Amino acid sequence: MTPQETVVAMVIQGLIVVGVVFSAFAGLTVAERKLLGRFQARRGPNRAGPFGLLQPLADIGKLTFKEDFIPAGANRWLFRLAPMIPVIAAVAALSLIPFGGVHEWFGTTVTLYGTDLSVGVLVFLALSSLGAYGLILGGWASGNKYSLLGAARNAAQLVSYEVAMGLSIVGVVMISQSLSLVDIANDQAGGIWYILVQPIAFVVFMIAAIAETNRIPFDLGEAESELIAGYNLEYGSVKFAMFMTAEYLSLIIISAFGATLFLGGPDGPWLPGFIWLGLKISVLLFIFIWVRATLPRFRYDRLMKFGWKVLIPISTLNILVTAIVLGLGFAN
Amino acid sequence: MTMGTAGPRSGNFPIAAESREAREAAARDGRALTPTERIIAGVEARTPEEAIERTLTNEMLADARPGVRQPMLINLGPNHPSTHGVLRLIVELDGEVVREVTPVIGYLHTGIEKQCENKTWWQGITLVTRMDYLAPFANIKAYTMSVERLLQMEVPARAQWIRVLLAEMNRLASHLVWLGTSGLELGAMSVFFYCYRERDEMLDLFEMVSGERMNHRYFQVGGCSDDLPPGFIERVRAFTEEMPARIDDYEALLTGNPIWKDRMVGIGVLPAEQLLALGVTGPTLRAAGVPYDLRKVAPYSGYQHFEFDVPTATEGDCYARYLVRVREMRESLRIIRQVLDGMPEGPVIADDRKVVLPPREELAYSMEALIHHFKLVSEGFTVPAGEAYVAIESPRGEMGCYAVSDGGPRPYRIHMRDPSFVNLQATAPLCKGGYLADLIAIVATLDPVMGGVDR
Amino acid sequence: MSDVAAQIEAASPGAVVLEWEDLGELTVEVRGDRIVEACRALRDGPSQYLLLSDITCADFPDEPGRFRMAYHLVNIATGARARLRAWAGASDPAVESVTSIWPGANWMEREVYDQFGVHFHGHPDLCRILNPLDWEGHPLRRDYPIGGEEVQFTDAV
Amino acid sequence: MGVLDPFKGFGVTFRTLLTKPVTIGYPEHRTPVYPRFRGRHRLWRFENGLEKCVGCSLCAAACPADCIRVVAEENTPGNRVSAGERYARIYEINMARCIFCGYCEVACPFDAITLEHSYELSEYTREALIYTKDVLLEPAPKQPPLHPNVPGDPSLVGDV
Repeated sequence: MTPQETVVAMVIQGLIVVGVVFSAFAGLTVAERKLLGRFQARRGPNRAGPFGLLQPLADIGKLTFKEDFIPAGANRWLFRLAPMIPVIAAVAALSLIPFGGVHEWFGTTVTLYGTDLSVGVLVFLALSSLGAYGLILGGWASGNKYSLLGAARNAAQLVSYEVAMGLSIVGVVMISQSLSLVDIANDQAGGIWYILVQPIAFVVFMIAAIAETNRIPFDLGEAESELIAGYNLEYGSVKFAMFMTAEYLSLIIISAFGATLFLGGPDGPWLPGFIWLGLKISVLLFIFIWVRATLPRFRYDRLMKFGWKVLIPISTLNILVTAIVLGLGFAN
Repeated sequence: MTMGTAGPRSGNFPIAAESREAREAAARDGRALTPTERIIAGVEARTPEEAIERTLTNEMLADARPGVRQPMLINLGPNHPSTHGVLRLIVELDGEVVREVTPVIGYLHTGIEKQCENKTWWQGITLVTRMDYLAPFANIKAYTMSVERLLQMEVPARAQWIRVLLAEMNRLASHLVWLGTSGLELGAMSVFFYCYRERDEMLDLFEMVSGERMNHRYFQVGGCSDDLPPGFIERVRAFTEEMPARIDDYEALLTGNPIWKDRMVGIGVLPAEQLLALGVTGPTLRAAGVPYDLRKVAPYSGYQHFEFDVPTATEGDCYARYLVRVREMRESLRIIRQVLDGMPEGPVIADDRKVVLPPREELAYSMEALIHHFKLVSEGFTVPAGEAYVAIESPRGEMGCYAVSDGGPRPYRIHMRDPSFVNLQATAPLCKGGYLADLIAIVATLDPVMGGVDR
Repeated sequence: MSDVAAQIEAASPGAVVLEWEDLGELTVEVRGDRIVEACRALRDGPSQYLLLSDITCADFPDEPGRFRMAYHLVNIATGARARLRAWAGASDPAVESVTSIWPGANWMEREVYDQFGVHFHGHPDLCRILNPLDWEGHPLRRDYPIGGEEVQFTDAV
Repeated sequence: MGVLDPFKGFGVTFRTLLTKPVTIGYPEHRTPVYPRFRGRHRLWRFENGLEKCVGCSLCAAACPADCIRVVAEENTPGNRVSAGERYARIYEINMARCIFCGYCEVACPFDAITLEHSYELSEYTREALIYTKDVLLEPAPKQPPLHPNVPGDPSLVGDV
């Protein structure tokens, strides 16, 4: 392929991925509300379209036509900028997920991933922390005390759980001896998924993932019963929609990340890889929603304690054990 | 960039107005601002002038020297998702630690006590049910019992049993709302929906018996306005049979949940003596180890005939309050079952033509009954002069009604001692030193109902 | 003389004005300036009225004392109750505050102050509670008009 | 208390996921109200078309919300509206104030007013919530009422 062709192919590929993921995001918002409804003995949205399937369209319509205002006490520039940061970070992280391997389709070579960075895992972690800056800045820039408290909580939570998440992944990285997500996925293909050799790391990862995406029981930044909505209290209209988009996108992406690291990524028999990955992501998302339906919210200080005194020691221990096992040569 | 650089803003700021009001009120009486007024006046400065005035009126801020950590004042409510209605808490925060809480109430004040003085005793029933809207049967029960005491009137056995039945169902319904909303406030969403599912069945039953789901006027002076409808007992029995499993479900979701325990155990503890001194009653007091339950201590409407325990705990923390209330739900079911099994036959309202409306069928043929009916409805019955204070155990504690009569057809004075009003005073001592998140848990387990607090 | 009145008399001779029992409720009328001593005697004395269940007031414009305070005390172990009554006086009505004995009296007395205009000497925070801070008048006084909106009907007469 | 206690909640929510929702989709599905339910008021007629209400105002006296206004007038031979001496020339209920306690129904000695089962009473204006007599009253029978004493004599219709 000529360089021009490559660029065109990449643009098309990118558009397809973004399109698919954004429809998945729309689907996820309905699916979550429907599922939560069922978990709670009610129906969930059922007015917009058949079975409420057009609810995301209704939501978008509603949010777009709402008044877009900036509170008088806000820092106007940061207030506008803040909601964009998490969306950009989430979309950027998308390029790292291997949705499948290299395929020969329609006479051309199609790689079902955006980029294969040799330090993909690190970049992913960096991007996912970057998203939290939007929340923190937005909370601060609103000029509202509740938002400020929410932002402060988010900042603290980010620091604690980013470490736990990073450490939980180290075991996987040690086994596959690569920081490239594509390599990690390929290592598991046809072999043993890393969830089987790193179960503790998987649990720690899942907990940290819930914390990273600010969902119950870790939704302290918004905690609607304490801080009303925390960092996004003053946001409305499209800016609020952007925060929501980022939240759900990062939920999907972190599930994809988890599926790649621990569940073999696109690995699976008979069906094409991206379908397998989609199924695995769905399972993880279901778990996230199930947790949300069941658990109450942590208290701020307990959350910190849990992160620093439980998760980090466990994942460190996990690394130690992995290192010993690898050192003794069991892995090969 | 600092916050509040936008300069003076136009418009009406109710809070700024409140600050002025407080100072005016104090000036009129020629006194200094009281602590509560000072906090209300200083809570939020919206304009530079306001900020200067705030500094003048608020000693705490006037004392703020450079380097001294200033608390952050936040206004929780009157419209806030977890303040149970229109409770406003002005919270001084040091980081996330609560230094001081000042509850401000009165946003739902409707002057029910004043209105009662201008209605007949009979019409008063419809007013008092609306106070504590989660326990309407307790409200009317206290009211009608105090009027009955002034009249020295005997209530037939069946009416007493029906009252016990509905009061206990009401306790169950009220605790369900408490459990659901508390769960929601601490982030446990599902339990809220489960509790409301069951509570709705209770409201259905209330509708079946009284015609209204919430603000019943079913208890009348002398008994109940109607007999139980056919099929009611069977429905309630079916309900009591499935309810224990439902309570097991709530407990499965919460009791053993480590996060739930984390939020509740050891949070909001006051020793029993202090709670008593604050006048706190009900499950909050019982969770601190004082078995003060009027159904046992001073049995009324035949509670002495039923076998039930008064659940208590010794810890006095939020978790103990939670456990006590959940166990109370089971005890209420036990009482309901006993009432259903032993419901006596007989009239449901006393036969006292000077007070109770004559039976409807008599209006068709008895001139005397018709005259009584006209007199009772248009003028109301008279109550001998005197005063009576009757207290019953509402879901939230001691619900008292102090009725003063001057011998006329209207109450001279009705005062309702609402447990929420008194219990709410414990908020500040319970919350001090805890985290903001604890405040939510504490207010949730105090279970105030603002309709009752403000009356 | 009942136990309750005797205990008050022992603690503060001359405090009891009247006492009687009606409808099964014991009422002791004490002098307005002795209410704190009476309450303390009943709380600490053998009758053990540990819980102050209620403080309220009723307005009798034709009486010389006008504002009649009612304190309802209860013994939480036996359920025994007693009502203390005291007149606050027609002009400049005031009684002693019992917040030093029961901190829980705080809001109850604020409510009485708000609704009746009775002052409580020694109350730490005597301001309006149910009505807005700048409310004028005391709504539960008998001479305060009930007011309200006229009920709307069609113009047909 | 067991080791599994922290996880029991997951079982409860999962079990609920498999059960039928309890929500009632309101405008399409409605639960019937109970016989004692008190909703919209209605004024009744006798079978012969005469109004039951005799304008005694007992309902207005009983109403704790003072939301009933009755102005009575004498029946005349030329205009016989009710069965009694007088009838309600004006009968109005301000539904915005009504608390549905049903005291009017209890007060009425002639069963002229009852609270029926309809509960969808929202309106866009306050004025529309003031129900006048023609809104409240049961529609008159299609056939003009016949003279009670002379069945079937059309010449006496309207001159009772």
